[in-house]
Amino acid sequence: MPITIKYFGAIAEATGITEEKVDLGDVDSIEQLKSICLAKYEAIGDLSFQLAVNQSLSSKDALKDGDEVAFLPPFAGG
Amino acid sequence: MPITIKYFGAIAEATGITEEKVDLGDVDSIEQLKSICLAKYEAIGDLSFQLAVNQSLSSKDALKDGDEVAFLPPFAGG
Amino acid sequence: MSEKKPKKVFMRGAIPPDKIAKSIANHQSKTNIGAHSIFLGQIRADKVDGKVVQGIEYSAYEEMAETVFHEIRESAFEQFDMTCCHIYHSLGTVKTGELCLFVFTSSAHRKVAIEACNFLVEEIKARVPVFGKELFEDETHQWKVNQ
Amino acid sequence: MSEKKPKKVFMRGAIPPDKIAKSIANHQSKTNIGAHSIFLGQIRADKVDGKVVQGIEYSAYEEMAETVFHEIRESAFEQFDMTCCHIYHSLGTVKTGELCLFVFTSSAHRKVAIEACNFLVEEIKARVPVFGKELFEDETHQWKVNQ
Repeated sequence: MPITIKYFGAIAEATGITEEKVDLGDVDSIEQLKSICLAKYEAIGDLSFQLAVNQSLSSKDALKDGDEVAFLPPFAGG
Repeated sequence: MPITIKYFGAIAEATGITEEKVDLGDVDSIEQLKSICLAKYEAIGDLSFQLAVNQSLSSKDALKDGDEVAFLPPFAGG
Repeated sequence: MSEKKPKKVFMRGAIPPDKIAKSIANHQSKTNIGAHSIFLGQIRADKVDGKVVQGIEYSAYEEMAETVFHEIRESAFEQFDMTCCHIYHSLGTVKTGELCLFVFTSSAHRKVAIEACNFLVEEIKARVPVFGKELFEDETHQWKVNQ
Repeated sequence: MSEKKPKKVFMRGAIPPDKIAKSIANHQSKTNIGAHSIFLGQIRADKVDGKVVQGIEYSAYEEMAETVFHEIRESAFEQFDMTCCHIYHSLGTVKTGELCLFVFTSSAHRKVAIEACNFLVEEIKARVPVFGKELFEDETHQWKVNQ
């Protein structure tokens, strides 16, 4: 299952990239995706973040083809 | 006892003057002064106002030589 | 707390938008400021018995008003940890759509600036002896009263 | 309610004081307005471990942020009887003393304008995916977190 992952702010600094397209195979949940990313980029384990799916902070766990998942560190607007 | 009386806004419109110096003789209270002015300028009887003595909305009733009494209609700043 | 000295609040006629830009620009060197709160009063074209307000002619018991403005600023500085505080109010005629009141507070943090600004606006409306003659197009008028 | 269409909030670099004057001037033809409330965020020269902040480099999840800004404006128009509502936020580097946020609400009456402005500021701080890198003079940095 192909999806896009975006990283912002302190998270992008820790991963070293701002965006990647990955094929998750039979992985289809946010929780699984999170584990994969934490294993791949150990540095983000120490940081606080929340996940947005298709630009929304929804709490649903299911992922589908073409979703855009974003790792968002704490907001600092204003 | 000489004092200065000032009239503002709707009150000045009703009295036709903005300031006058008067000698009150043996009158020495705000309440008496008010009665005198209401008798002299009947039109202000229909208007709402408060009195300031020497630029202050104090509640004391005594008047002394040289006081400045102001008839202030409702405030409309801002 | 360096700006607590008495400052003149009244100015003739409407407050130009440029004055607001200049006041803001004057604060860019004060790098302990994190937030500004601004309130602006603008003259509304209210309709009264079919007649439309064209402007307001402001007058004041000026000596008392400047004293009360000063007391209100002092009281705001006592209650709120402001960096700066500026108040300007028009005297004379201000046309509909133009600005008659400019209240400007600055602080390290937003809540202080916002609360101080609200406090100042409410105090000004309630306590300062300013009077407003609402002018209609047919040259009649009525006296404004703050709610 | 004529300004509810999506509008771009982000702009490159600091918000110049002149932009605020122009926004105010643009509202002088709207004679149903009686009050404007403005909030401005300014970059503070905070000291962290002896180092002084020189500026903040803002980035954002732009598509999501513009959507959230729009939702916040819609929600404000539903709750408050505003005439107009404008929001501008900087992206890229904003130096200490410069402005990074401009929130502007207008209404017939002061309480509505003031409450709507406060609502918008709090919502923006809490909900919009904007990130800030506080830059120190020695070229180190730390990531800002809203309280």
